[in-house]
Order: sequence, then structure tokens, then C-alpha cells
Amino acid sequence: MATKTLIEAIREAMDEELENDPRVFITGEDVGPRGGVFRATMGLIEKHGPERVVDSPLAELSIIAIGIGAAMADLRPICEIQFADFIHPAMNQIMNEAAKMYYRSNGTWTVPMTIRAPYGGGISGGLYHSQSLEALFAHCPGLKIVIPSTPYDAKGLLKSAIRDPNPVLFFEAKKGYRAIKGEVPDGDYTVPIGPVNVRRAGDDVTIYAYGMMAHYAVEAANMVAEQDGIAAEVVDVRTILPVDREGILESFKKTGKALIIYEDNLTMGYGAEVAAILSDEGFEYMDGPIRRLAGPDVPSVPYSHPVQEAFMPSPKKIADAIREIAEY
Amino acid sequence: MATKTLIEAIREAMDEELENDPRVFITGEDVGPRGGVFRATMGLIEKHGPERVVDSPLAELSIIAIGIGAAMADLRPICEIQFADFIHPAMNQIMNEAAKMYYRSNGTWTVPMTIRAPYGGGISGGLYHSQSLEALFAHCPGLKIVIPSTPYDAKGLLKSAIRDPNPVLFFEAKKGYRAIKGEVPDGDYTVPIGPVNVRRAGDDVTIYAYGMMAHYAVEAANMVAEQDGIAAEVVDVRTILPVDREGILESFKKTGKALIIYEDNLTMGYGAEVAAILSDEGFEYMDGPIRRLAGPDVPSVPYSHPVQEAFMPSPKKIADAIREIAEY
Amino acid sequence: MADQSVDLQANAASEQARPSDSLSPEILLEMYWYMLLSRRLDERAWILHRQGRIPFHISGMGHEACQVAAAFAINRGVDYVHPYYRDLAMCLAVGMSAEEFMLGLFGKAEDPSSGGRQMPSHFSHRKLNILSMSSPVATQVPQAAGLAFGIKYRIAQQLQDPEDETQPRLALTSLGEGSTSQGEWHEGMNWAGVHKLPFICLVENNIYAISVPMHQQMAVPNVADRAAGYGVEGIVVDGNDILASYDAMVRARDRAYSGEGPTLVEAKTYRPVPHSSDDDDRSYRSRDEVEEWKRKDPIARFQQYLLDRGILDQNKIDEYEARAKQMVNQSQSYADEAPYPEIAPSLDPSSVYAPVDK
Amino acid sequence: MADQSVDLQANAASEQARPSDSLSPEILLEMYWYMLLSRRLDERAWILHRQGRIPFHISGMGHEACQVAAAFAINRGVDYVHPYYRDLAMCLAVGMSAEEFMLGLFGKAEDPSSGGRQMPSHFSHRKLNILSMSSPVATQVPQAAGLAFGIKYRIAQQLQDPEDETQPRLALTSLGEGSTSQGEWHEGMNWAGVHKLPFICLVENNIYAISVPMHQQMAVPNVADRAAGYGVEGIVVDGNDILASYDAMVRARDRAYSGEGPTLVEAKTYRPVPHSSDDDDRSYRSRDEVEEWKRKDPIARFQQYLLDRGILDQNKIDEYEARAKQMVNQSQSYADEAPYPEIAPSLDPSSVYAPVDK
Ligand SMILES: Cc1ncc(C[n+]2csc(CCOP(=O)(O)OP(=O)(O)O)c2C)c(N)n1
Ligand SMILES: Cc1ncc(C[n+]2csc(CCOP(=O)(O)OP(=O)(O)O)c2C)c(N)n1
Ligand SMILES: [Mg+2]
Ligand SMILES: [Mg+2]
Repeated sequence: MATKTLIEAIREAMDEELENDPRVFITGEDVGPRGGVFRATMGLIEKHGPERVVDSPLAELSIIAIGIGAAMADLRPICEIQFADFIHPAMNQIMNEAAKMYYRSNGTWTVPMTIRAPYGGGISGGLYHSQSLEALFAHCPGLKIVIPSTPYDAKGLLKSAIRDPNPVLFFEAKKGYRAIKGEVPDGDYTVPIGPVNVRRAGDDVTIYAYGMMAHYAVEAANMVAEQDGIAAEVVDVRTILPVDREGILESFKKTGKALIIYEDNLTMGYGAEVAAILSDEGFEYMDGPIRRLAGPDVPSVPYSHPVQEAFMPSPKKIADAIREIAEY
Repeated sequence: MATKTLIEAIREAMDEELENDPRVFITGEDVGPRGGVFRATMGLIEKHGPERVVDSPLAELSIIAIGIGAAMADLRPICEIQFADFIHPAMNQIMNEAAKMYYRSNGTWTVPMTIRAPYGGGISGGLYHSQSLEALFAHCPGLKIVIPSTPYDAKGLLKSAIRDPNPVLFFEAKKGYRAIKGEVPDGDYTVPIGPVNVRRAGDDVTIYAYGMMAHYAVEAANMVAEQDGIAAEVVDVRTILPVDREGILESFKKTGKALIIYEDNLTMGYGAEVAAILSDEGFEYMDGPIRRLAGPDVPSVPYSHPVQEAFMPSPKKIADAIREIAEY
Repeated sequence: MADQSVDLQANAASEQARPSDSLSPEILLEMYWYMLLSRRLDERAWILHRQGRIPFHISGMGHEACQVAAAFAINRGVDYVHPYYRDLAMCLAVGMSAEEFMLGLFGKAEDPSSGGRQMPSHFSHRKLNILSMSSPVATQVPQAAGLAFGIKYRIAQQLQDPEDETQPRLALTSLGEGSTSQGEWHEGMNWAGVHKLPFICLVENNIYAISVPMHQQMAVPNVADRAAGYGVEGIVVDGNDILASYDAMVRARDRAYSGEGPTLVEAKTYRPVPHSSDDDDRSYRSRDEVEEWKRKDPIARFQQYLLDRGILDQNKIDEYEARAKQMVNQSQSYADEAPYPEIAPSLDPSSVYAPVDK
Repeated sequence: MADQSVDLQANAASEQARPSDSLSPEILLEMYWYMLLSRRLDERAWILHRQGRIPFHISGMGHEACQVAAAFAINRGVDYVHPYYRDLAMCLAVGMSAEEFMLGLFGKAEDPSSGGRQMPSHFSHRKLNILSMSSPVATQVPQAAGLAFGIKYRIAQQLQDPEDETQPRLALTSLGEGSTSQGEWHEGMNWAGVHKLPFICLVENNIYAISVPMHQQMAVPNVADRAAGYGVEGIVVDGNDILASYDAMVRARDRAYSGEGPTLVEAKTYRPVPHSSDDDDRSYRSRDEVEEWKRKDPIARFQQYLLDRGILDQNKIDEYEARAKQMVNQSQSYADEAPYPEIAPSLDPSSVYAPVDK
């Protein structure tokens, strides 16, 4: 297997799906000759043509709505939102339309659409090129939400997303586009949307994380293993919605201690749901407070370099939090 | 004191604020001669004139954006969204603009705006006239979110909202507009945005609820007190954001048992945050699993009568849940 | 800008043949029938609401002419139709049955629109290619552009034969004039224009958005004045004149089928009843105005036209009325007695997701 | 529809006096100065980025003429300005200092736009009535309509004397042509038209939205073609001609001040550099095209105009250049050495709320 970066894995998934299914097309801002502002679609217009890789007008609502309409006309749109931060104009189309279509039509119309969006901080993007938006959408039944952390998962999950008959939001850790590398098979395979993935085993504390934070969590777990002999288990919550309640509970039943990591704002972030599940269904296993380590409740992420650094969770901060919990 | 309905209290607050401050104006769809589709603004255009009670075009994004601009021009807009379900087109203006303006301008620009929106189910409104949206916005630092349950609170909190230098989302339980009645003083008074309100004291179980559900919670608490001798404390979380962490913890420290009620979808609903706070900061007081009783994770609320009834939490369901927790 | 729009009625005088000239008496009567059936169902719905037997009704009254004209101009039941809540007559003409409408009113399991999940008149019909609509207005417009984009794409990728009349070859969407204030409308129109899509936007302009009159909605006399700004042809037509409406729609259809691009048809009409069963229109418009418009009723007007030409006579009118009445009664009984949806599956979280193929 | 827009340049030929005719040499030189200063700061920012000393720069190069013209037409520092990220020259002309720009580039505490919270060129200046902008494009347009609504309201409620020149009497907003595809733009324009607001929308049309050319953005040759659909006057102007731009803006300003309503001014211009420091424009446009436009540079053009009229000479040019260089150096050093914002208060959740008066 070849080693590929996160963004290469994503590009490869799209390339292969374009190749395999004539109903698949891409639209979004600058996805054509520019190949996307992050180059995720680089080379695809040259290979598959301008009818299948379509530069959209600068209007996110319409990018999503066109996707919805095209999906109902039996195509398989991949809609790129240039930065997750710019998805808000399309909230109505995503939440009130795409997410509810199957249910509201009593299962007669489906919206097989994938929405890709880079998310997350640490790249000097300031308040509007750094946002994490999974928590917002996680409150919306009818959507699936995927955040891969490894290139392997990225390719396999993106293929599952494109083939899924439901609207799937696929958030990509932009900070990791080139920094995250891993083994990725050439050719076709899928990773199922749904189950969490235990990235590192351990008995003492469970760390829940996804995307960029899953890497930091593994790094932190390795640190505390070496330095403190603490065995932390890292659960990669690569599917945010629908929630894998069993997968989330399983590790906790073993450790009784939980630390949930996300770079999104703390309050009402995804960790709130994980904590709520654990403190109800996992109550009998609880062996300490359920902790969240997340971004502070200010608009994410301030631009100024030192403030940005202080905003973001880091392996070191995670390691400290693990130690505190392990000692409880 | 006179007994007034919820909607009368709301109308009275607006009427008095229009009277007292020439910077206050109202805009929204049908707020003028029609007096609002629920009649919340009835009579106000006749009294205060069409320059201060302004029928807007049918476009929520612009209703909010005009409010933001006018607020920055030192007015005090009250923007009505006809149903909370129609607020999505304005998400970008609310979340990326209004909520972030003060922070992003380093405290130099403020957005003293109030957004009123009727929310909630049980009125045969189907999927798009029944939604509860507090949880979505509760993930957005910079907003204040208020949901009054009594007419007294409604008038006092709405006045606080109108005078607040920050954008305040004011959600009104439409099912209770005429059904909820209570004592409301004539003339000026305010209720501060922030603190929760203990509506009923008890030592055994804490019930967290707001809006229509706060009434059901009190009803249910009275039922179990009478029938089972269970003393349930009802905490009315009338300010959703910023979160009153201390107020939330205080009752729990006494009871160690929590039931959180909301008619919104379960997953990532407001109860998730309450559970997360309790299971972390309140861990040492926990005396049972933290329970949520909420709407199921389907688009709220299906139209068909029996399905609607089954969707909604009811005093009876709440009473059953209290009993289960109390016995734990 | 009004002069920029194509005024078909002015053109009609000077030209030889209008598309509606070639409609056979049978077709004309069918069009009449759908208008009538729609009206009678609609009237019954108001009564059911007044009787407290249904919680809500939103009416298509007064709009029947342009709606039926739109349906008859396209390939009914095949071309995509993404309508709005007033389009009862359009949906009936496209193929929805009286029972199906009534099932929606009562929120029953068999309702083809939503199985009772949505409020009445939130039309959808998979077999007829009627798309599912929500309540937030104008969301259907950019989606319909997406459907039209899909058609163009399918043809270009040879997934569909452009001559195949069993496949949709255009997307028709409709909305009220007030709803064109939404950004959704702007963005949908823009895509349609940029990609020259087989797309028709029918604006049913009844000069009010609930209570808000047009001049508080927009600073132009016609919505069609905005079409040119999108590279879209704009047509203003008397929406209470079914034949004029048909001519406009045929022009729009021909443009769509032949790849000439999108058309906006603005049908000037009126809503002679309150906005919905929750509304009281006395606060915002005079009874005189309403009465004046009632005299322009599109059904009475078409009936007179057909009578004048001997296509219809009193016997036939009576026969149609009797048939309509029977259908209304029958469909009401059927829907009334039909079962409600089952609760457990309706509230099961898995019911929001289409199953994934293995 | 293009012909519907007012073509001021065509008009100018036939008319006697253009507003720019009465600009004194001092004012003309001041305008020149702001264009030059903007350009030199902008160039330095590109260098700082290349040196890895700042993470990001987004440029106003090529747009200086229409921006400075806009600023000089209004009541600078008093009228509301809700700009976009390219408006460095506009903000300087309105009163923002070179230091203030540099502080933003370096993300320092004293940055008046955001105290280092936002990316560079997300302008804001409370004292100058420059509103705070975000990154999502076009959000400023309906907000600017709100500001204009506020002005009209304040005057109507006698909260403000219409003659008081210390108070804002119009709201000017700007954006790129691509950004007009957003629903936000539509809704803002519509309010401005319906309420006849003292509102100016300056569209800086550089024919690309990052890589996307105009014909994939809209199906019309001019954004101004859309103005009439909102009851707004549309003007197309050569945005690289500062005097023509000034004339257009003065017309728009006069309309705003006198209650005649909103105006859209579309300034045709070009961005001779990549979209931002993150962009590489070679994938989407030819070097020939870029070179051709560089020959139309608005500063060189205005310089020639001033030289031709003896308002400027080589000595003065050298003097201006020296002054600009010194300012650029000085402001860079200042900003470089200025302190970063303190971390704790920047991340304190209470910092997102304005304090409530007791
Ligand atoms: C986004 C949104 N906002 C508000 C409403 C409430 N509402 C329903 S219909 C309507 C008026 C629609 O007017 P118009 O578009 O002219 O259509 P008409 O009903 O007159 O046919 C309003 C305000 C809604 N359904 N959706
Ligand atoms: C809502 C939103 N979507 C996408 C972007 C990313 N983006 C930033 S600038 C830009 C292009 C803007 O083009 P145009 O409006 O023509 O202005 P120009 O940069 O050419 O001056 C894009 C796509 C954004 N900032 N906001
Ligand atoms: Mg209307
Ligand atoms: Mg541009």
C-alpha cells in the first residue's frame, strides 16, 4: 500500500467515484480549473470534463439546493463548501430540506448527496476560516455526519458517503490535509458510516475524539503511557451522526472514565451528547467526572497567533487532562 | 395585579418599550395591520405608526440583517420571525454576524437587537410550524437565548432583551400564547436575563425544563407529590444562553437526581449540555443516571394527530419518568 | 423595465395563431373539469375546517386557471413539478386524485404526499414526479433548478435520450410573488440563467403575501421585471385567463424543451379567500377589493368562454357539478375512514434514513 | 438590459459639467496620495507574506481608483461605510492610518478593526463609522441597508437633524461581482429599493471570483443590469478611471442625500495579482490577460492625467513616493513591535457579550 496524505485520499475517492458512476458530479466554488482552494479537486476537471466538475456561482445555498434537486433527479452530487464557515447560508436547504426530504415524503424521495467541507483551526484562519460545525448539524435527524481522521478512513468513508442514499456531511480537517499521512490502498474499498473506531486500546481512561483531535488524542495517549504508565483508549468518533451509542458505551464500560476532545466551542459541542449518553446509560460504570476538553466559548478561532495557539487543544493539554482524570 | 395571557404580556412589553424609547421599532412579516399571525403585535401599528411597526418583505435573512444594521445605527430593533422554523435562512446573519459582531470588533460595535420567534409543537403545525430551535443557537457564543414560561417572566425578560446591548433570541411557546395565564404587573419592571428560576421546591429529584415544558414539569411534579409522595424540584431554565451553570448545579447538589425535559429532538438537545455539566461538575452528587425526556429524533413534529400526541412530552410521561428516577 | 418582459397578450392580437387555438374541445373541457374539481374540493376543505374536522386548510381558490394551464402545457406526470401550497388544481391536473388530496387533509397513512407527516397541501407524489415541498417558502426554486440541471446533465452524459417522452424534460416550479423576496429565489434563478436550464418558474402573483401588499414587498410593478437580470425570459400574463396562461406556459415549455433556457411566467391573479384557515383578511384589505376580484373569477370566466363557443352547455355543467360533488363526497368518506399512520414507525429514529444498499 | 443602466461616461460627453471638474488640485493630489499609499502598503504586505512574517494578505491592488473615488464622494469618516476585504484604499481615504492597517496584518492588540481577532483586511473602525466585516461575502449588504434604514428612521423620528453633517446620512457598502450571487445581496437590494433608502452599493467588478469568471457567475454582462429589478438605479463605470468613478459616486451620493433612493455603482476593474496570498492565478487566467490589464493600471493612469494638467510633476511624485515609503516602513516597525493581545481576556467567554447597563 502506498502512503498518501489526507487530501490525496479524498481526491482519489472522488476520482474513482467519478470514474465508476456517470451520475457522480462535483460542484462548488473554484472546483474546476483552480482545483479547489485546497486543491482537493485538482486535475479532476481535466480528466472528467467541465460538465462533471462544475464551478458554481458564489452562493452556498444554491450549491446545496442544486445538489438536492440533482440528487432527486437520480444523480450523485458532491457539493464542496469552500470552508465549513460558509455553510450557514445553506442551513435552510440542509436542515429543512435535505435532512427532512426522506422523512417528509414518507420515504418516497431520497437525497443521495455528499457535502464536503474543510473545517477546523490552527491555520491562521481567524473567526471565519477555522470553524467546526459538526455539533450544529448533529442536532438534525436525517443527516449523516462523517469526520475521518486517517487517509484510509477518508477514502473509504467518502466513497460510502457518495454511495449513501442519504445526505452526508463530510467534514475534512484542513490542518491535516497535507500533514496527516497514512496507508491507502489503490482502487475500491469502503469504510461503513456508523461505527466508531478504537484507534488505541487502553483500560484506564477513554478518550473520545475525531478528525485532527483524534491524532492529538493518540499522541497524548502515547505520552501518558510512556511518562505516567496510564493506559488510555482512544475512540475515534468518525461518524458523528447517527450516533453510535453502543460503540461509545463499550469502551466506557471498561474504563469508567471519559475525556471528550473537540476543537469546537465547549458549550453544546459534540462532547455534550457523549457526556449525556455516558451519564445516563453508562451511569453504573462511572468512576469519575466526565470531562470535556474543547475550545473556549468564544467565536472560533481568533487570528492573532498566540491567541490561536491558546485556543486550540493540543497533545500536551490533552495529556494533562488525562492525568487529572486518571488520578481521580 | 391583573391576570394576563402569555401573548398579552409579550405585547405589553413591546408596547411599553415602544412608548418609552423612540429607538425601539418592530419589523417582521405581517406585524403591521395584521398584527402578526398570532396577533402579538395587534394594535401596535395603530398606536405607534407604520414607521415603527414595519411590515417586512418575506425574507428572514433581511429581517435580521436590517435589524443588525439598524442596531448598529443605535436603534433597538425587535425582529419577529413568524415561526421559529423559518429562521434558518437567517442563520448566517445570526450566527456569523450578530453573535460575533461585538467580539470580532474587539468590543467596538454592538448589536442591541431582539429576535422574537414562536416555537414548539402540539398545534398541528407539522414539520415546519412546530420546531424548537434553542439547542441549535445555544452552541453559538455571543447570543443570548431566553424562553419564558410565565407571563410575568415573559414581560420582564422581553424588556430586558430589548434593552440588552447584545443580540437576544426570545422564543415564545406558541401553544401557551393563550393557554398560559398569570399575574402581570402593569407598567415597567424587568426580569434579568441569566439566572434560572426554581418554580417548585423539592428534595428528591430535580427537573430541568423551560417554556411549555416547564408547565408540564410543574404539573407532573404535583402529580407525583400527591400520588407518590415524591418531592420534585422544578428548575425553570428560562435563560438558555449564557448557561447558568451554578443555578443548574445548585438544585442537583441537593437531589442528586436529574430529569431534563424538552420537546426538541433528543440528540444534541439542550439537555445534553445540562447532563454534561452535571456529570462533570456535579459528579460527586450523582445519585442515579441523568435522564432526558425529549422529542424523538425525527423531524419535529409530525402532523397526523395521534403521531403528534405521541411525539410530545406530556405531564403523564414526565411523571412516569420522575417515578423511575426517584426509585433508582 | 416592465417593457422588457414579453407581453403575450399584446403580441397575441397582432399574431395569427396562439397555441391555445389548437386545443380541442375535449382538452378544453378537461381543463375546465380540473378547475372545477379543484374548486369544489377546496370549498369542502374550508367546510371541514369550520366543522372542526381538520385542523388546517390552505386554499388554491382563484388561482386555478394559471395552475391548470401550467399543467396542461407540460408533459403531465412526467416532467418534474415542484409546486407550492396553493397548487391543488395543478396537482390534480398532473394526476393527483381527489382521495389523495383528502387523505392529506385528514393526515392519514395513505396520503401520498407525506403519509400524514406534513400539513395538508404540502404536495408530493413520487409516481407523478411531483416533488416534496416544505413550508419555508421558495426553497423549491433552487431545487427545481437542480432538477433541471439534472435533466441537462443526464442528456449530456447520455443517461437519457432527449427524445424520450417517458423521461422528464423540464422542471416547473411555482411560488407566490412575496416568496420571490427570498434569497433562495435569487440563487435558483441565477443558476437557471447561467446554465440555460430547462426550467420554468411560475409566479402566482395574487398581490399579497398574507397581509403584506406588493409595494411593501418589492419596488417594481412586476416580478417578471427581474427575470432579465438573470438572463431569463420574463412573461407577464393574466393568470385568471386560462388560455392566455396556457399560451405563456407553452412558450416557456418550448423554450425549455428546445434548449433556449429558462422562463419566468408571472400570472397576475388574486386570492379571494383568507390566506389560510388561520387567517382573517379583513384587517388588511377591503371587502370592495375582494368583491371586485371575485367578479373576475377564472372558473366563471372560462365557463362563459366555453358556453359562448358552444363547447359547454347547462346540461354538461350540471353533469360536471354532480360528478365533482360525488367525487368530493366519496373522497372525503374514504379519507375520513382511512387509518392514521402507525405511531411507532413514525417516531422511530431510523425512519429518517433511507436504507443503505449492501 | 445593459442600456437600462445609466452610462455616465456617455452622458458626460454631451453634458457640460461633471462633478469631478470642480475638484481642486489639492483634492486631486490627495486622491492620488491615497491611491499611492494604498498601493505601497499593499506591495509591502505581499513582501511580508513572502518573507513568512505574516500568514495572510488579501490585496486591493488595481481597485484603488473606484475605492478612493467612493470615499471622496461621501462624507468621509461620518457616513457609514461597510466595505469588503479589498477596500484598503477606501479605508485609508476614509481615515484609517497606515499603522492601523499594519497592526491588523500582524494581528496585534491595537488593531482597531478587531484587536487581532480577525484576519487582516477585515476592516472596522468605530470612530470612522467603518462597520466591522466578516469573511462570508455579501453579509454586509443587507446590514448596510439596515444602517440606511436606521438613518431614515432617525430622521423621521427626529432623532437626527437631516442637515447635521456630523451624523451619517448614507450607508455605502461594497463587494465583488461574484458576491452578488448570494441571496444576501438580493435581500439587501430589495429592502433598499422598497424603502428608498440612502444606500449605495459599489460593486467592484474584477471579472473573477477567485477563479470563477463572470459568465459562470451570472448570465448578464453587467451586475448593474439587475438594479432596476429592485427599483434601484444602476450605473456602470470604468472603475480604473478615478474621475469617472467619482462622478458616478457623486450622483449616487446626491440621490441618497436628497431622498431619491438607492444606487448601485458597478465599477469595472481588474485584480492584477492573485486573489490572496493563498492563491495562484496561473491555473485560471492567461498571463497575457493579466499583462493587458496591468497596462490599464488606475494609478499610472491618474498620474498621467495629473502630469498632463501640470498638477503633478516628477519632483512631487518623488516626494510622494518618499513619504509613502517612510510611512510604510514606520508603520511596519510600529506594528511589528506592538504587543499581541493578551490571551486570557481574548478567550474569556464573557468577552463575547457587551456588558449590560445596571
Ligand atoms: C421562510 C418562510 N417565512 C414565512 C412563512 C410564512 N408564510 C407562509 S405563506 C406566506 C406568504 C406567502 O406569500 P406569497 O409568496 O405571495 O404567496 P401566496 O400565499 O400569496 O400565494 C408566509 C409569510 C413561510 N412559510 N416560510
Ligand atoms: C459565503 C462565502 N463563500 C465563499 C467564500 C470564499 N471566498 C472569499 S472571496 C471569494 C471570491 C469573491 O469574489 P468577488 O465577489 O468577485 O470579489 P473579488 O474577490 O473578486 O473582489 C470567495 C469564493 C467566502 N468568503 N464567503
Ligand atoms: Mg401572494
Ligand atoms: Mg471579483
